[in-house]
Amino acid sequence: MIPELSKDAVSNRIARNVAKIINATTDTCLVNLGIGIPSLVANFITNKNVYLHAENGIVGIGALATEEQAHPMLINAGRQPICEAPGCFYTDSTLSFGLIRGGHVDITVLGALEVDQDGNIANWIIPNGKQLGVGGAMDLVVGANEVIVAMGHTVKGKSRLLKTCTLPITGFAEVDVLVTEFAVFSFAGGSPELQDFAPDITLDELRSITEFSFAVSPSCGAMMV
Amino acid sequence: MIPELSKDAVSNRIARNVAKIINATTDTCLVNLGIGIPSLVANFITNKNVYLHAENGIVGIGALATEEQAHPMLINAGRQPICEAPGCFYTDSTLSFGLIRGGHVDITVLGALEVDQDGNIANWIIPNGKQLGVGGAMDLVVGANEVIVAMGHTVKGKSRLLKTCTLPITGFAEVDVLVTEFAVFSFAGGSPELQDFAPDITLDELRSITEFSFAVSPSCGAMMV
Amino acid sequence: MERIDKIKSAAEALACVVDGQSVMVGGFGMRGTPNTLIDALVANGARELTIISNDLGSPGIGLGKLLRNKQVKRLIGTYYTWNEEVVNAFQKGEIDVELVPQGTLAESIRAAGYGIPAYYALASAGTELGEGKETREFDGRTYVMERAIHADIALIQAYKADRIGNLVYCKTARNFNPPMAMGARYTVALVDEIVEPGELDPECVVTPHVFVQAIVKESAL
Amino acid sequence: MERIDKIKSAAEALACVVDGQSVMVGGFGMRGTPNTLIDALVANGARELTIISNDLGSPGIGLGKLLRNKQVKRLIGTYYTWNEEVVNAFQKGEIDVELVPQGTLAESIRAAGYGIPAYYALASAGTELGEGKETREFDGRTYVMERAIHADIALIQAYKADRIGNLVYCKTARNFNPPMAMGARYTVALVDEIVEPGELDPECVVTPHVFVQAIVKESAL
Repeated sequence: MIPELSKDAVSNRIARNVAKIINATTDTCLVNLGIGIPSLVANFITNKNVYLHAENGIVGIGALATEEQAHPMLINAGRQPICEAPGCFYTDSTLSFGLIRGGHVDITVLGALEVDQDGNIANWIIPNGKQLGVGGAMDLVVGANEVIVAMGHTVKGKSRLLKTCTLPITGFAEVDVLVTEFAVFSFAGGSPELQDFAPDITLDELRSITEFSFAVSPSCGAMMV
Repeated sequence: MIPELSKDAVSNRIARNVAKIINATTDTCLVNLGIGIPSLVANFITNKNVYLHAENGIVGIGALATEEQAHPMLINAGRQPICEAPGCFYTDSTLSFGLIRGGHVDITVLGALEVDQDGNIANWIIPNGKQLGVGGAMDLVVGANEVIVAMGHTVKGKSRLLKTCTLPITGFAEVDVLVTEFAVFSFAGGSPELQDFAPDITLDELRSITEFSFAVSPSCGAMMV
Repeated sequence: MERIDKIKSAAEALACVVDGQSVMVGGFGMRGTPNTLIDALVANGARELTIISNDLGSPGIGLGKLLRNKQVKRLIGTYYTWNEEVVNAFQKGEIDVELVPQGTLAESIRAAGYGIPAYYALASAGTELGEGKETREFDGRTYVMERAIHADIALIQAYKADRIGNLVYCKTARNFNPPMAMGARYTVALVDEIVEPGELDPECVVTPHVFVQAIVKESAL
Repeated sequence: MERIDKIKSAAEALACVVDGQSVMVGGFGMRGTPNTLIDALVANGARELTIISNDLGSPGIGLGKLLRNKQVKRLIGTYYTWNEEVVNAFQKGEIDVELVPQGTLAESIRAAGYGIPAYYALASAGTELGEGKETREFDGRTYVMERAIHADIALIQAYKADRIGNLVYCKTARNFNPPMAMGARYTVALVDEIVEPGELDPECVVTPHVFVQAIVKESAL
């Protein structure tokens, strides 16, 4: 049976598995963390060559700030108070996006509404819905060298992993890795390949909540839970 | 008889008359000073709302530095040591030219090789000569709101104030004011009009060393000497 | 001639704003938003404004006040999800909203300040936001041509000014404030502190005085 | 994993430079020129180089050494009058020289770092330097399209670095160094002093560590 996870459990599980990918990089690595689940990733980074970027103008984010640590003028792109890491620097929106547009951001971690089998991502608008904002998403998907999508597998029981996105597209064939609370997919070959999945779900159950078809990597293993 | 002035006397006379124009401005005024005679203008600025810009990356130039005042890393665009004025700031070449290109420089003072009756200026190359460099001249003539040319009236007895420039053009119809050691011309009407001339030369003598024809302003007066 | 005094009250600094103008307003997620200047703009009452900003604050807070006071005709910005009143007004057709990718917004404002009429960007090419924009290939990828975004007025927030208008910022309150200072004809900076020229480190000035026409000191401080 | 060490000797930092590469070199009028790195490039001996710089120093001094050592194939820059050997070599056809307006040079290098493939500028339109460039009208004025200028390597000079590569500069030695750090794939910074991360004011970092791949400490100091 597919486990019912709390919102926090979903978020933390996704964040930890994204962090695992980032912690495994071996060169200096500039990583942008988007709004929502992606911002939690900051709490799980242990690799000293990873520097965290928020597009509102900081490179060198530490952990999310506690109430005592919070500085009124220091937030991430999701408006959460954050801490400084040593060697951090501040910049304006122009250079912050120059880092993105110029290809200097190695990895971006983004939330999404939908991802489809061609690696298309939709995350900027729900027509006639309550979301009206592109933010930095379109800049990030085309500018960052690697796009990791971090999102809940389903919404109201419906898969967000689709054959074809139904919402307006943010970027075409830009998704490199997709991490949900139940699975990690790579799009390196142009279509989804399962890399890891959660130990509390079976492969058949995973297929039942995933609209797109996917291959299974020969080295497919278990996600961190 | 046309007086023979020393090189220093020519330079200082031109610089003082350019400074007179700049000192008469009534709003805040950002002024770029080019290489050569223009850089001397810094020594004659008394207007507190005038800020001097050098394109190598400073706004807020004080006077030219004495040997004791000179800092090894502080020069103007002509490689001369300069002093800081209070409230100065340093910037890189990008913003320095953003100030120029963006129309934020109110006045630029440039040396030239030739100026013609249409307000064209040539100052970046002598084909097969010893000058090979455009520097910031082309950016300045199109970007600055007002172009003041500061140059010696003649070279080897020949007028530099021509009917038509013979050298490659730096900018077309961009000259607003031309200051030599003998005369100040305005190009506000599209062609040269004498505003002031030196008390040690007659109008006929001035015409004899000036190739282009010029009108004489009804309020024409005496240059500072 | 005496030095021109740029220090003004918020009301004085905004007295020149009239109906139909375009106003850039700094800030991102309520940090670096010049709230005191927004209050003065509400008091000024100018209508039919085009507001260029990252977001529109929250309902009735920050720039959200301008919407409630019916002063807004058009928004150019990146992210309005934080203010559901914007979403509602847009869906009812009460205001125009032009969404721009955030990096494009910053770069287009900077282009205005730097005298660049147009440049090419990848973001939005092929998407709904890129519809109607001229495209061009460079090195095998399709870019959209983006035009500079100018404004009549910029309202920005900074940490410290010197008396002639050099500015420094505080942490992530910097965001859109420096490019906006450059992109408008007339820039008003709200600051926490004013010092004498020479007291800011000339190596650390972020916004040069050239771009600042009026300085307003935060009165509550 | 331990932090990657960017601090190297000049020879180590330049070991990767090979014949035919493009090298941006900071400096203006001998201030901010990374002379120790130029010496290492002379020792490296790579030939057929394209050198992108404001000027070429003076005869036999600064970048002038590379010309004397026959390592230069092509120059892209703004002002060579200070080095008559460049003028002579150009007139004899020994080297190619592409003169670019100074502001265009800075902006095109910055464009490379910012991922902008092309933009429009007024400077040089209608002149000999603008010949062959595509033109376009905006708001009644004719602009030329300028392409980004990329390089394989940038050699820059700064005042202080922290150990991860954040840089600050000294006065007018800043000039082209910050845009060049952004415009090249591999940037080597020569600095007078190296401090620990956190010792530079995060509000005052001019070149972020992201753009710096190797740090060389000035040995004479």
